[in-house]
Amino acid sequence: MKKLLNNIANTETEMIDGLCKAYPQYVRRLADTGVVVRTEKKKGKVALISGGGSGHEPAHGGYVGYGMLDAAVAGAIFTSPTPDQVYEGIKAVATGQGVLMIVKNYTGDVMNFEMASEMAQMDDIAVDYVVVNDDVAVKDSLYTTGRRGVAGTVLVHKIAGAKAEQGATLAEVKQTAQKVIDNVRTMGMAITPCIVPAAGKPGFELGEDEMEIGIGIHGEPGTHREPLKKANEIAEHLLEKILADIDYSGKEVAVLINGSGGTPLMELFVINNHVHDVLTKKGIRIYKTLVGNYMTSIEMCGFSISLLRLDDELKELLDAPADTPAFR
Amino acid sequence: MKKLLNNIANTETEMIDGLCKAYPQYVRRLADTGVVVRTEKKKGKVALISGGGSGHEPAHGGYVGYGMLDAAVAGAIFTSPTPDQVYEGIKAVATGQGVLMIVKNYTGDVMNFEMASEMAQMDDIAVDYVVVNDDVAVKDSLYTTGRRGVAGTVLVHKIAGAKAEQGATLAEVKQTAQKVIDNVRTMGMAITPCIVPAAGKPGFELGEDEMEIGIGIHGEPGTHREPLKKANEIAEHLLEKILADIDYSGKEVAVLINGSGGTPLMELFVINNHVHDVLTKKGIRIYKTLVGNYMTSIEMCGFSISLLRLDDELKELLDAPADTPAFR
Amino acid sequence: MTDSKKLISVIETIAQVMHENKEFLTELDSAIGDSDHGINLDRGFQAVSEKLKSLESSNVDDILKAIGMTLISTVGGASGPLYGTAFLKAATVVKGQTNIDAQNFINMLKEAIDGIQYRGKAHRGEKTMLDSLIPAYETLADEYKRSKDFVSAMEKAITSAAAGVEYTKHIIATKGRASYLGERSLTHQDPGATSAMLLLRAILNSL
Amino acid sequence: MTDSKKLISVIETIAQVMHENKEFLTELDSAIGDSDHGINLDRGFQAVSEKLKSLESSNVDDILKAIGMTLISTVGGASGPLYGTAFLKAATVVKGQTNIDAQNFINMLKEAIDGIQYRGKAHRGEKTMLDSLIPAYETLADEYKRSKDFVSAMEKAITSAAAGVEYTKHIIATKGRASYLGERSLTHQDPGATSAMLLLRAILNSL
Ligand SMILES: Nc1ncnc2c1ncn2[C@@H]1O[C@H](COP(=O)(O)OP(=O)(O)O)[C@@H](O)[C@H]1O
Ligand SMILES: Nc1ncnc2c1ncn2[C@@H]1O[C@H](COP(=O)(O)OP(=O)(O)O)[C@@H](O)[C@H]1O
Ligand SMILES: [Mg+2]
Ligand SMILES: [Mg+2]
Ligand SMILES: [Mg+2]
Ligand SMILES: [Mg+2]
Repeated sequence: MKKLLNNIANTETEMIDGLCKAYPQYVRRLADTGVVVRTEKKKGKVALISGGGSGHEPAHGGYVGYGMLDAAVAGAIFTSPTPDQVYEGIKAVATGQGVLMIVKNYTGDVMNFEMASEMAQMDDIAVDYVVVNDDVAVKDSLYTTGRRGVAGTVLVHKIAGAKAEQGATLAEVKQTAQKVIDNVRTMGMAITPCIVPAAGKPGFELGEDEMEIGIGIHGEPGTHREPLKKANEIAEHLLEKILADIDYSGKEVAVLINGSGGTPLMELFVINNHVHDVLTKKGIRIYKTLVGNYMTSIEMCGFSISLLRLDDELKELLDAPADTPAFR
Repeated sequence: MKKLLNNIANTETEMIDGLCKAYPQYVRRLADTGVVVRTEKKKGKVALISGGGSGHEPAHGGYVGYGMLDAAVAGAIFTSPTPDQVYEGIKAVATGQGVLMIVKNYTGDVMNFEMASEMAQMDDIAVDYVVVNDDVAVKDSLYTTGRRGVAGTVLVHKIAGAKAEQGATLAEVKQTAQKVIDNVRTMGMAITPCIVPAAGKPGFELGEDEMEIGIGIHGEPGTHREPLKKANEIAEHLLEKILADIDYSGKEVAVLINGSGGTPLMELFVINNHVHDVLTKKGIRIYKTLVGNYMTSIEMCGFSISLLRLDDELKELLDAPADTPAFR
Repeated sequence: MTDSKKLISVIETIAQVMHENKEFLTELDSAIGDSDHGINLDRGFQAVSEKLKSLESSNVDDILKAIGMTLISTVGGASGPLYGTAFLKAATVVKGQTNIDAQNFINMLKEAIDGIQYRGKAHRGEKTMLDSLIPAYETLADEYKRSKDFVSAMEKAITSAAAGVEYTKHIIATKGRASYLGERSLTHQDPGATSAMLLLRAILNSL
Repeated sequence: MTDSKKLISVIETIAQVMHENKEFLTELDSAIGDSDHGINLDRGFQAVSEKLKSLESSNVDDILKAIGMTLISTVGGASGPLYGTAFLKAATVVKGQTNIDAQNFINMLKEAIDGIQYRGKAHRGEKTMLDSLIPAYETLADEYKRSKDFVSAMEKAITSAAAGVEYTKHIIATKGRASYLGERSLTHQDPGATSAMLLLRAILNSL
């Protein structure tokens, strides 16, 4: 394992401090917690809180700031934060208008955030939540945990954040967040694994010519492995799965080409080049595109494509100003 | 070589098209060239043009837009663009106010940009240039090529761009750009190499426990190799070299913690955490910090630290608005 | 009869077993999860072990409650709230007591399982820790009722737990992170079922 | 006597040699540069080779000029402007001619070197292409003056060029990308000096 770190046990703390020291105009750390909050608490609006395991940087701390989150709670790397941490975050940002939690659909995340909201409700804080489940690599079913929450979460942050900033009620912000969730789909892949520092070795291994299709943002196995193909063919395959899941035809969409952390921008741009052409050919109009490392898996090399079906409300909120360390 | 690409010979083109398709509100490609220009030509100001080999994404095309560059000329990967390409770029953005070229100090870049300016001058376009040479890993000397231009170049783009946007003359913009160059120093390192796609194998090799100190942004060897140390020790060593080169004591500085492309943000934040502490302890005041992949070396894992000594003019220009695909 | 001192030593053994199995459990989790189960539990039980020092003179239910809270606030992931809730629920069985007897323990295990099911909404056969805990509980309750021999009942319970672990190889996960794998979760043994079996075995071994 | 047709076939040979040595030159550049010298020259000479098809009926100076322009606009890096300028300058020696004779060639090589020095501001001993070109030129000029035997003078010139390449292993680079290495550039042979020697040898071999 070759990493630029110090004592591995301190990684999460040093990382959060490094973020807060870089961007003190936006964020600060809640003392003795893994919680990042806005430097100046924003009053008079619904507070948005998200989080999850660390290792997805800049998610989620990088999205705390004007027009997006009020707090991000970071657990150990790839491990959802504990309820007491989330509870601290809720207490720090709660306003009279209530708190909306944006939770990625993992059993651990859902349980820990739920327990935190039970604690907060005992303090009479109005807390509600949405669960993001955009990953079409996983079958959706009432009888299972359902789909994973992956890169589409960033679009939920952006749009729900703009809605909250406009002064909408908790119910309204939740409704808009849920609309994003209902309309966003993502699928990813990887060509090299990531190493959880405390584990010291890759979570999975891939042959020199192999790729994992449908991989999760914690390096969880996807739908299958196959020999590495050309970027365009891979992009087509991922798009196919996304387009098969909900109907985007004739719609305007936002496109997010998300890097897994170790993927050079060069490759993400090459991929976007083809994604754009394929969608255009299918008559799907691209309203806005984001290309970059938004929801990473430490140093994994790979990418995901997210498509968000837009209506006028979502377009306006997507375009609304945001000012955070990682999204402007 | 495991990469997400198509036909390798088309990589540069696909990449530029992928950038322009993602951000059509900012940039477009000059037909049949490797030149990226602002979608709407900005008149009535000095035009700024930069560029170099590809492989440093988001540099330089990602910095074309309001408050930064007017054009970026991309050569083949790690190969400076040819004079005719630069000349096309100059012609496309030239205004009555003249053109300033921001060139990184590599023999090839300097010669190619110089030849282009000779061509443009034959068209009576006023062209001048500055040469960025911020890399303290290399000894500066009148009798050699001198120091390399590395990540500090992005700060030159930002600040000279703001100056030009304010309506300064070519001479003034050049003077400010040169002031940035005189006050910025950088040093980098790497733990894993990068692969030029057309070469198909790494430009250098490092042992499982080795690192290269002082590496260049094309994977050029640095000052020496040594066993991998803790991130904090590495950061201290790089800082020491930077601080030994010019006097930052008692000054305000901008800090750029730049990733080499494959380095996870997690590690860059951990590094910034310590850089901040070391500088603060030395009485150097940090005015602004940037952490991210600004000047990369394809998928190399490593980072550089840049320190820019600030005065009031530079502070104001650094804070001035910029709106480009990769810097806002 | 397990008093507070004995309870603490049992928990110490569990902590040690989790530490010894940190890599093994993480390895299991890497096949169908996210490579952290052993790391999570080790972190949690190290914290528990630290905490125990201040609890020697407490009632058994306070000790169990402290363990539950510590696990909830240090483990994270799916297993943190689940194991934490299990201990919190077990504590309710022995409220105010200074001792745990065999029947208490059986009832505690039942409460723990109910807590896990309330929190995690899973059932037997979904490839989770329940697949070793539920058979272990059933065997323990039946065998103890029949024989009144707690140690031999526990031995049989652990055999059932191990069989439950083995069974998880043959089923598709429908809860937890492994459920994302669908059919690809087959042949792999569930990390949580494994850690639950190890926990029960540690209890037996420290009696 | 080299006419346009012959010149084109000489250049074809050079293009072929650069193609064959693409990996070798890139490898040399990876030690002290950025791993692209062979790729750059191959790209450039493939473009030249493409271009030549339309030049069969041109004067030799127009052919040389076209080669120079093509190299400048396709090679990039340091070697592009340098080799490109070299061909442009060489062209000036044979302005309007349909043939190149031995003395022409010697003068062309001189002009080419001057062009490289004007553009790159380097001198002999700085670990660049000049370290094979200058000794080659000196030997060629001297030997030809003495013997009037062009082929044998070229053979000796190439021996000097090869010695120049060898010499670059023993000096520290002060120009070009290798200069950033300081002392670490020692023991490595310069890619540009090598490609220049290969170019001269290709000329000899195609005479
Ligand atoms: N809903 C659930 N009910 C019961 N046990 C569960 C549930 N979800 C997951 N588990 C157990 O948790 C284990 C994984 O724990 P761990 O790796 O620590 O958490 P995470 O999956 O969040 O990384 C699984 O092996 C499984 O036994
Ligand atoms: N100033 C110079 N004068 C003469 N030759 C030079 C000069 N700088 C570099 N070179 C030659 O160019 C070669 C490198 O060419 P190449 O790798 O194609 O360009 P780059 O260094 O831009 O990648 C060096 O080996 C050296 O021989
Ligand atoms: Mg986990
Ligand atoms: Mg080069
Ligand atoms: Mg896990
Ligand atoms: Mg080179």
